[in-house]
Amino acid sequence: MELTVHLFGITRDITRKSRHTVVLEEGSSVQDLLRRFYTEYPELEGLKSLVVAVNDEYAEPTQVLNIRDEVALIPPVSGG
Amino acid sequence: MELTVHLFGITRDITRKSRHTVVLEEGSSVQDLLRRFYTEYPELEGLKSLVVAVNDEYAEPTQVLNIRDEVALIPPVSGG
Amino acid sequence: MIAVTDQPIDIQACLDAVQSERAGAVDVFIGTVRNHNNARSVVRLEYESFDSMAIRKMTELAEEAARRWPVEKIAIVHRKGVLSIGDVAVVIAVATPHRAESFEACRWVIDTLKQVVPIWKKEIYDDGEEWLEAHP
Amino acid sequence: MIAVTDQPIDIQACLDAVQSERAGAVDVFIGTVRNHNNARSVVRLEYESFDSMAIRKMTELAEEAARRWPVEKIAIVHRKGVLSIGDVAVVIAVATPHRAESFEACRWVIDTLKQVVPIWKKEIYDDGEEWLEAHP
Repeated sequence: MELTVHLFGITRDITRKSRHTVVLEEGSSVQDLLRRFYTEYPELEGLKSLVVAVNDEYAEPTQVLNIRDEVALIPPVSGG
Repeated sequence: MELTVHLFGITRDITRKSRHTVVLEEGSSVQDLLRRFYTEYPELEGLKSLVVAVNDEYAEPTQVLNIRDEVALIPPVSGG
Repeated sequence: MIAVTDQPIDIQACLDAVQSERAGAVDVFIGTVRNHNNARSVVRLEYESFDSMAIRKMTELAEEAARRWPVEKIAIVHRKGVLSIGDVAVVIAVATPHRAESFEACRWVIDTLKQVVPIWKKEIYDDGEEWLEAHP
Repeated sequence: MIAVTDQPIDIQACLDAVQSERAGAVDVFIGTVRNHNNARSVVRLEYESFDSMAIRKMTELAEEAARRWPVEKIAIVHRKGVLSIGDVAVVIAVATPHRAESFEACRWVIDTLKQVVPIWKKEIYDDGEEWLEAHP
Protein backbone atom coordinates (compact mmCIF):
# COMPACT_ATOMS: atom_id res chain seq x y z
CA MET A 1 0.00 0.00 0.00
CA GLU A 2 1.08 3.56 -0.68
CA LEU A 3 0.97 6.07 2.16
CA THR A 4 1.65 9.80 2.00
CA VAL A 5 3.30 10.97 5.19
CA HIS A 6 3.15 14.63 6.29
CA LEU A 7 6.40 16.12 7.50
CA PHE A 8 6.90 19.12 9.80
CA GLY A 9 9.65 21.13 11.42
CA ILE A 10 13.02 19.49 11.49
CA THR A 11 11.80 16.34 9.69
CA ARG A 12 10.80 18.58 6.78
CA ASP A 13 14.26 20.16 6.85
CA ILE A 14 16.03 16.77 6.96
CA THR A 15 13.96 15.19 4.19
CA ARG A 16 13.58 18.47 2.26
CA LYS A 17 9.94 17.50 1.70
CA SER A 18 6.63 18.37 3.32
CA ARG A 19 5.12 15.08 2.12
CA HIS A 20 6.84 11.80 1.48
CA THR A 21 5.24 8.80 -0.19
CA VAL A 22 6.14 5.37 1.17
CA VAL A 23 5.16 1.98 -0.22
CA LEU A 24 4.60 -0.60 2.54
CA GLU A 25 3.31 -4.15 2.67
CA GLU A 26 -0.28 -4.63 3.80
CA GLY A 27 -0.41 -5.04 7.60
CA SER A 28 2.63 -2.87 8.21
CA SER A 29 2.81 -1.12 11.57
CA VAL A 30 3.83 2.35 12.73
CA GLN A 31 7.18 0.82 13.70
CA ASP A 32 7.68 -0.50 10.16
CA LEU A 33 7.01 2.97 8.78
CA LEU A 34 9.51 4.55 11.16
CA ARG A 35 12.15 1.93 10.26
CA ARG A 36 11.70 2.84 6.60
CA PHE A 37 12.27 6.54 7.40
CA TYR A 38 15.36 5.81 9.50
CA THR A 39 16.83 3.75 6.64
CA GLU A 40 16.14 6.42 4.07
CA TYR A 41 17.10 9.40 6.28
CA PRO A 42 19.64 8.27 8.93
CA GLU A 43 19.84 11.86 10.22
CA LEU A 44 16.41 11.30 11.84
CA GLU A 45 18.19 9.02 14.38
CA GLY A 46 19.72 12.16 15.91
CA LEU A 47 16.36 13.55 17.07
CA LYS A 48 15.36 13.56 20.73
CA SER A 49 12.20 11.67 19.77
CA LEU A 50 10.17 10.81 16.68
CA VAL A 51 6.63 9.53 16.83
CA VAL A 52 3.87 8.95 14.34
CA ALA A 53 0.41 10.47 14.32
CA VAL A 54 -2.41 8.58 12.63
CA ASN A 55 -5.63 10.48 11.92
CA ASP A 56 -4.61 13.36 14.23
CA GLU A 57 -3.84 11.08 17.17
CA TYR A 58 -0.52 9.83 18.57
CA ALA A 59 -0.11 6.19 17.57
CA GLU A 60 1.55 3.27 19.37
CA PRO A 61 4.47 1.58 17.53
CA THR A 62 2.43 -1.62 17.09
CA GLN A 63 -0.58 0.08 15.50
CA VAL A 64 -1.31 -1.38 12.05
CA LEU A 65 -1.58 1.14 9.23
CA ASN A 66 -4.42 1.34 6.78
CA ILE A 67 -4.40 2.80 3.28
CA ARG A 68 -6.95 5.44 4.26
CA ASP A 69 -5.00 6.64 7.34
CA GLU A 70 -3.69 10.19 7.41
CA VAL A 71 -0.16 9.79 8.68
CA ALA A 72 2.36 12.34 9.98
CA LEU A 73 5.82 12.25 11.53
CA ILE A 74 5.95 14.20 14.79
CA PRO A 75 9.42 15.36 15.88
CA PRO A 76 9.76 16.88 19.40
CA VAL A 77 7.11 19.61 19.71
CA SER A 78 8.10 23.09 20.87
CA GLY A 79 5.00 25.26 20.82
CA GLY A 80 4.06 27.81 23.45
CA MET B 1 -3.87 67.26 70.88
CA GLU B 2 -6.62 67.08 68.28
CA LEU B 3 -6.44 64.36 65.60
CA THR B 4 -8.72 63.90 62.62
CA VAL B 5 -9.13 60.19 61.86
CA HIS B 6 -10.17 58.99 58.38
CA LEU B 7 -12.86 56.32 58.31
CA PHE B 8 -13.58 53.80 55.56
CA GLY B 9 -15.92 50.94 54.75
CA ILE B 10 -17.80 49.51 57.69
CA THR B 11 -16.21 51.94 60.17
CA ARG B 12 -17.70 54.78 58.14
CA ASP B 13 -21.08 53.04 58.24
CA ILE B 14 -20.90 52.43 62.01
CA THR B 15 -19.78 55.95 62.89
CA ARG B 16 -21.79 57.57 60.07
CA LYS B 17 -18.76 59.77 59.42
CA SER B 18 -15.87 59.73 56.97
CA ARG B 19 -13.74 61.76 59.40
CA HIS B 20 -13.89 61.85 63.17
CA THR B 21 -12.02 64.31 65.36
CA VAL B 22 -10.59 62.98 68.62
CA VAL B 23 -8.92 64.94 71.39
CA LEU B 24 -6.11 62.95 73.06
CA GLU B 25 -3.46 63.74 75.66
CA GLU B 26 0.06 64.36 74.36
CA GLY B 27 1.98 61.09 74.17
CA SER B 28 -1.10 58.98 73.48
CA SER B 29 -0.56 55.76 71.55
CA VAL B 30 -2.41 53.99 68.76
CA GLN B 31 -3.92 51.76 71.45
CA ASP B 32 -5.26 54.80 73.32
CA LEU B 33 -6.88 56.02 70.12
CA LEU B 34 -8.50 52.64 69.47
CA ARG B 35 -9.78 52.51 73.06
CA ARG B 36 -11.44 55.89 72.54
CA PHE B 37 -13.20 54.61 69.41
CA TYR B 38 -14.35 51.41 71.11
CA THR B 39 -15.83 53.48 74.00
CA GLU B 40 -17.62 55.85 71.66
CA TYR B 41 -18.75 53.19 69.14
CA PRO B 42 -19.07 49.80 70.89
CA GLU B 43 -20.28 48.26 67.63
CA LEU B 44 -16.65 48.39 66.41
CA GLU B 45 -15.90 45.53 68.86
CA GLY B 46 -17.84 43.21 66.54
CA LEU B 47 -15.33 43.57 63.69
CA LYS B 48 -12.97 40.76 62.77
CA SER B 49 -10.05 43.19 63.19
CA LEU B 50 -9.43 46.92 63.48
CA VAL B 51 -6.03 48.47 63.04
CA VAL B 52 -4.69 51.98 62.69
CA ALA B 53 -2.67 53.41 59.82
CA VAL B 54 -0.37 56.33 60.51
CA ASN B 55 0.99 58.24 57.48
CA ASP B 56 -0.10 55.48 55.07
CA GLU B 57 1.61 52.71 57.04
CA TYR B 58 0.20 50.10 59.42
CA ALA B 59 1.06 51.12 63.01
CA GLU B 60 1.86 49.02 66.07
CA PRO B 61 -0.48 49.48 69.08
CA THR B 62 2.37 51.04 71.09
CA GLN B 63 3.27 53.67 68.49
CA VAL B 64 2.98 57.19 69.93
CA LEU B 65 0.84 59.62 67.94
CA ASN B 66 1.92 63.06 66.83
CA ILE B 67 -0.29 66.05 66.02
CA ARG B 68 0.96 66.07 62.41
CA ASP B 69 0.24 62.37 61.81
CA GLU B 70 -2.34 61.41 59.21
CA VAL B 71 -4.37 58.73 60.94
CA ALA B 72 -6.93 56.24 59.58
CA LEU B 73 -8.93 53.32 60.97
CA ILE B 74 -8.48 50.19 58.85
CA PRO B 75 -11.23 47.58 59.20
CA PRO B 76 -10.65 44.16 57.54
CA VAL B 77 -9.66 44.82 53.91
CA SER B 78 -11.50 43.04 51.09
CA GLY B 79 -10.06 44.27 47.80
CA GLY B 80 -9.35 42.14 44.78
CA MET C 1 1.86 50.91 36.30
CA ILE C 2 0.23 51.16 39.73
CA ALA C 3 -3.20 52.76 39.96
CA VAL C 4 -6.56 52.99 41.71
CA THR C 5 -9.20 54.30 39.34
CA ASP C 6 -12.92 55.06 39.32
CA GLN C 7 -12.99 54.45 35.55
CA PRO C 8 -13.26 51.05 33.79
CA ILE C 9 -9.83 49.36 33.77
CA ASP C 10 -8.19 49.38 30.34
CA ILE C 11 -6.69 45.87 30.15
CA GLN C 12 -4.82 46.58 26.92
CA ALA C 13 -3.12 49.54 28.63
CA CYS C 14 -2.00 47.15 31.42
CA LEU C 15 -0.57 44.76 28.81
CA ASP C 16 1.18 47.61 26.98
CA ALA C 17 2.67 48.72 30.30
CA VAL C 18 4.37 45.35 30.84
CA GLN C 19 5.64 44.91 27.26
CA SER C 20 9.33 43.98 27.37
CA GLU C 21 11.70 42.48 24.82
CA ARG C 22 13.38 40.50 27.59
CA ALA C 23 10.12 38.87 28.74
CA GLY C 24 8.87 35.62 27.23
CA ALA C 25 5.91 35.29 29.57
CA VAL C 26 3.15 37.52 30.89
CA ASP C 27 0.66 36.22 33.41
CA VAL C 28 -2.42 38.38 33.85
CA PHE C 29 -4.95 38.00 36.63
CA ILE C 30 -8.32 39.64 36.09
CA GLY C 31 -10.76 39.78 39.00
CA THR C 32 -14.35 40.30 37.90
CA VAL C 33 -17.71 40.79 39.62
CA ARG C 34 -19.54 37.48 39.95
CA ASN C 35 -23.33 37.25 39.96
CA HIS C 36 -23.36 35.36 43.27
CA ASN C 37 -21.34 34.86 46.43
CA ASN C 38 -21.96 32.35 49.21
CA ALA C 39 -25.22 31.38 47.47
CA ARG C 40 -26.53 34.98 47.60
CA SER C 41 -27.44 36.78 44.39
CA VAL C 42 -25.26 39.86 43.90
CA VAL C 43 -26.82 42.94 42.27
CA ARG C 44 -23.72 45.17 42.26
CA LEU C 45 -20.53 45.91 44.19
CA GLU C 46 -19.10 49.03 45.72
CA TYR C 47 -15.36 49.33 46.26
CA GLU C 48 -13.96 51.98 48.55
CA SER C 49 -10.25 52.78 48.66
CA PHE C 50 -7.91 54.67 50.98
CA ASP C 51 -6.11 55.86 47.86
CA SER C 52 -2.80 57.20 49.15
CA MET C 53 -2.12 54.16 51.32
CA ALA C 54 -3.47 51.73 48.70
CA ILE C 55 -1.03 53.11 46.11
CA ARG C 56 1.78 52.89 48.64
CA LYS C 57 0.97 49.27 49.50
CA MET C 58 0.55 48.27 45.84
CA THR C 59 3.93 49.85 45.07
CA GLU C 60 5.48 47.85 47.92
CA LEU C 61 3.92 44.66 46.49
CA ALA C 62 5.47 45.42 43.08
CA GLU C 63 8.86 46.02 44.68
CA GLU C 64 8.70 42.88 46.81
CA ALA C 65 7.62 40.76 43.80
CA ALA C 66 10.64 42.09 41.89
CA ARG C 67 12.89 41.04 44.78
CA ARG C 68 11.45 37.52 44.90
CA TRP C 69 11.17 36.82 41.16
CA PRO C 70 12.96 38.09 38.02
CA VAL C 71 10.15 40.51 37.15
CA GLU C 72 10.76 42.63 34.05
CA LYS C 73 7.59 44.74 34.34
CA ILE C 74 4.47 44.71 36.49
CA ALA C 75 1.08 46.43 36.45
CA ILE C 76 -1.36 46.51 39.36
CA VAL C 77 -4.62 48.41 38.80
CA HIS C 78 -7.66 48.34 41.10
CA ARG C 79 -11.07 49.80 40.33
CA LYS C 80 -13.15 51.69 42.91
CA GLY C 81 -16.74 52.95 43.01
CA VAL C 82 -19.86 51.13 41.85
CA LEU C 83 -19.35 47.99 39.72
CA SER C 84 -21.88 45.80 37.92
CA ILE C 85 -21.82 42.06 37.25
CA GLY C 86 -19.01 41.23 34.83
CA ASP C 87 -17.07 44.44 35.48
CA VAL C 88 -13.32 44.17 36.04
CA ALA C 89 -12.33 44.98 39.64
CA VAL C 90 -8.59 44.33 39.50
CA VAL C 91 -5.91 43.56 36.94
CA ILE C 92 -2.42 42.29 37.75
CA ALA C 93 0.02 41.71 34.89
CA VAL C 94 3.52 40.35 35.47
CA ALA C 95 6.14 39.99 32.72
CA THR C 96 9.10 37.67 33.37
CA PRO C 97 11.65 35.84 31.20
CA HIS C 98 10.02 32.41 31.73
CA ARG C 99 6.53 31.25 32.50
CA ALA C 100 6.83 29.59 35.91
CA GLU C 101 7.87 32.80 37.62
CA SER C 102 5.13 34.86 35.93
CA PHE C 103 2.48 32.57 37.42
CA GLU C 104 4.11 32.51 40.86
CA ALA C 105 4.67 36.26 41.08
CA CYS C 106 1.19 37.13 39.80
CA ARG C 107 -0.50 34.79 42.24
CA TRP C 108 1.57 36.10 45.14
CA VAL C 109 0.63 39.68 44.27
CA ILE C 110 -3.14 39.05 44.16
CA ASP C 111 -3.05 36.88 47.31
CA THR C 112 -1.07 39.53 49.22
CA LEU C 113 -3.05 42.45 47.81
CA LYS C 114 -6.19 40.92 49.30
CA GLN C 115 -4.52 40.85 52.72
CA VAL C 116 -2.79 44.23 52.95
CA VAL C 117 -4.11 46.82 50.50
CA PRO C 118 -6.70 49.14 52.13
CA ILE C 119 -9.59 48.62 49.74
CA TRP C 120 -13.04 47.50 50.87
CA LYS C 121 -15.77 45.69 49.00
CA LYS C 122 -19.47 45.99 49.76
CA GLU C 123 -21.79 43.50 48.09
CA ILE C 124 -25.33 44.64 47.39
CA TYR C 125 -27.92 41.85 47.22
CA ASP C 126 -31.64 41.75 46.37
CA ASP C 127 -32.35 41.86 50.07
CA GLY C 128 -29.52 43.76 51.76
CA GLU C 129 -25.83 44.57 51.65
CA GLU C 130 -22.61 43.58 53.40
CA TRP C 131 -19.01 44.76 53.75
CA LEU C 132 -17.01 41.61 52.96
CA GLU C 133 -14.71 40.12 55.62
CA ALA C 134 -15.80 42.71 58.20
CA HIS C 135 -17.25 40.33 60.78
CA PRO C 136 -15.87 37.06 62.20
CA MET D 1 -12.29 29.57 21.60
CA ILE D 2 -9.63 27.23 20.21
CA ALA D 3 -7.56 28.42 17.27
CA VAL D 4 -4.27 28.34 15.38
CA THR D 5 -3.83 31.51 13.36
CA ASP D 6 -1.28 33.13 11.07
CA GLN D 7 -2.61 36.57 12.07
CA PRO D 8 -1.65 38.56 15.21
CA ILE D 9 -3.58 37.19 18.20
CA ASP D 10 -6.38 39.50 19.35
CA ILE D 11 -6.06 39.32 23.13
CA GLN D 12 -9.25 41.30 23.75
CA ALA D 13 -11.16 38.75 21.63
CA CYS D 14 -9.75 35.98 23.89
CA LEU D 15 -10.93 37.88 26.97
CA ASP D 16 -14.37 38.47 25.43
CA ALA D 17 -14.59 34.74 24.67
CA VAL D 18 -14.17 33.80 28.35
CA GLN D 19 -16.51 36.47 29.76
CA SER D 20 -18.95 34.82 32.19
CA GLU D 21 -21.26 36.17 34.88
CA ARG D 22 -20.46 33.15 37.02
CA ALA D 23 -16.70 33.71 36.90
CA GLY D 24 -14.91 35.89 39.44
CA ALA D 25 -11.43 35.16 38.14
CA VAL D 26 -9.70 35.02 34.78
CA ASP D 27 -6.07 34.00 34.51
CA VAL D 28 -4.45 34.79 31.20
CA PHE D 29 -1.08 33.48 30.06
CA ILE D 30 0.60 35.32 27.20
CA GLY D 31 3.71 33.81 25.65
CA THR D 32 5.79 36.37 23.75
CA VAL D 33 8.94 36.28 21.64
CA ARG D 34 12.00 37.10 23.74
CA ASN D 35 15.06 38.79 22.30
CA HIS D 36 17.37 36.04 23.55
CA ASN D 37 17.38 32.35 24.46
CA ASN D 38 20.21 30.38 26.07
CA ALA D 39 22.42 33.45 25.73
CA ARG D 40 21.91 33.62 21.95
CA SER D 41 20.42 36.73 20.38
CA VAL D 42 17.11 35.93 18.66
CA VAL D 43 16.26 37.80 15.43
CA ARG D 44 12.85 36.23 14.79
CA LEU D 45 10.88 33.01 15.25
CA GLU D 46 9.03 30.75 12.91
CA TYR D 47 6.21 28.56 14.20
CA GLU D 48 4.94 25.66 12.16
CA SER D 49 1.73 23.84 13.04
CA PHE D 50 0.08 20.57 12.09
CA ASP D 51 -3.21 22.43 12.20
CA SER D 52 -5.85 19.69 12.29
CA MET D 53 -4.05 17.71 15.01
CA ALA D 54 -3.08 20.87 16.93
CA ILE D 55 -6.72 21.96 17.11
CA ARG D 56 -7.72 18.46 18.19
CA LYS D 57 -5.10 18.37 20.95
CA MET D 58 -5.94 21.91 22.14
CA THR D 59 -9.61 20.94 22.30
CA GLU D 60 -8.68 17.88 24.38
CA LEU D 61 -6.67 20.15 26.74
CA ALA D 62 -9.69 22.42 27.18
CA GLU D 63 -11.92 19.43 27.92
CA GLU D 64 -9.46 17.88 30.36
CA ALA D 65 -8.99 21.23 32.16
CA ALA D 66 -12.77 21.47 32.55
CA ARG D 67 -12.82 17.98 34.09
CA ARG D 68 -10.07 18.83 36.59
CA TRP D 69 -11.17 22.35 37.57
CA PRO D 70 -14.51 24.24 37.62
CA VAL D 71 -13.75 26.04 34.35
CA GLU D 72 -16.55 28.34 33.13
CA LYS D 73 -14.88 29.31 29.84
CA ILE D 74 -11.48 28.80 28.23
CA ALA D 75 -9.63 30.19 25.23
CA ILE D 76 -6.47 28.69 23.69
CA VAL D 77 -5.01 30.47 20.67
CA HIS D 78 -1.62 29.80 19.10
CA ARG D 79 0.08 31.86 16.41
CA LYS D 80 1.98 30.34 13.48
CA GLY D 81 4.25 31.75 10.80
CA VAL D 82 7.00 34.35 11.21
CA LEU D 83 7.07 36.28 14.50
CA SER D 84 9.23 39.21 15.57
CA ILE D 85 10.57 40.10 19.03
CA GLY D 86 7.67 41.08 21.30
CA ASP D 87 5.02 39.34 19.21
CA VAL D 88 2.46 37.19 21.01
CA ALA D 89 2.90 33.48 20.25
CA VAL D 90 0.20 31.98 22.48
CA VAL D 91 -2.68 33.14 24.68
CA ILE D 92 -4.49 30.97 27.21
CA ALA D 93 -7.38 32.48 29.16
CA VAL D 94 -9.26 30.53 31.82
CA ALA D 95 -12.34 31.83 33.64
CA THR D 96 -13.33 30.14 36.91
CA PRO D 97 -15.46 31.09 39.92
CA HIS D 98 -12.42 31.65 42.22
CA ARG D 99 -8.84 32.64 41.60
CA ALA D 100 -6.84 29.62 42.79
CA GLU D 101 -8.35 27.34 40.16
CA SER D 102 -7.86 29.88 37.35
CA PHE D 103 -4.11 29.94 38.04
CA GLU D 104 -3.86 26.16 38.36
CA ALA D 105 -5.87 25.37 35.23
CA CYS D 106 -4.10 28.00 33.11
CA ARG D 107 -0.67 26.78 34.15
CA TRP D 108 -1.60 23.16 33.52
CA VAL D 109 -2.84 24.03 30.02
CA ILE D 110 0.33 25.87 28.94
CA ASP D 111 2.60 23.22 30.51
CA THR D 112 0.71 20.40 28.77
CA LEU D 113 0.34 22.29 25.48
CA LYS D 114 4.12 22.50 25.28
CA GLN D 115 4.35 18.71 25.63
CA VAL D 116 1.59 17.44 23.35
CA VAL D 117 0.40 19.99 20.77
CA PRO D 118 2.11 19.48 17.37
CA ILE D 119 3.55 22.96 16.90
CA TRP D 120 7.24 23.58 16.24
CA LYS D 121 9.35 26.62 16.90
CA LYS D 122 12.44 27.58 14.94
CA GLU D 123 14.63 30.33 16.37
CA ILE D 124 16.57 32.43 13.88
CA TYR D 125 19.77 33.98 15.27
CA ASP D 126 22.33 36.40 13.84
CA ASP D 127 24.46 33.41 12.94
CA GLY D 128 22.16 30.48 12.29
CA GLU D 129 18.86 28.88 13.19
CA GLU D 130 17.56 25.97 15.24
CA TRP D 131 14.38 23.93 15.73
CA LEU D 132 13.87 24.02 19.48
CA GLU D 133 13.91 20.76 21.47
CA ALA D 134 14.72 18.74 18.36
CA HIS D 135 18.03 17.28 19.50
CA PRO D 136 19.04 15.68 22.82
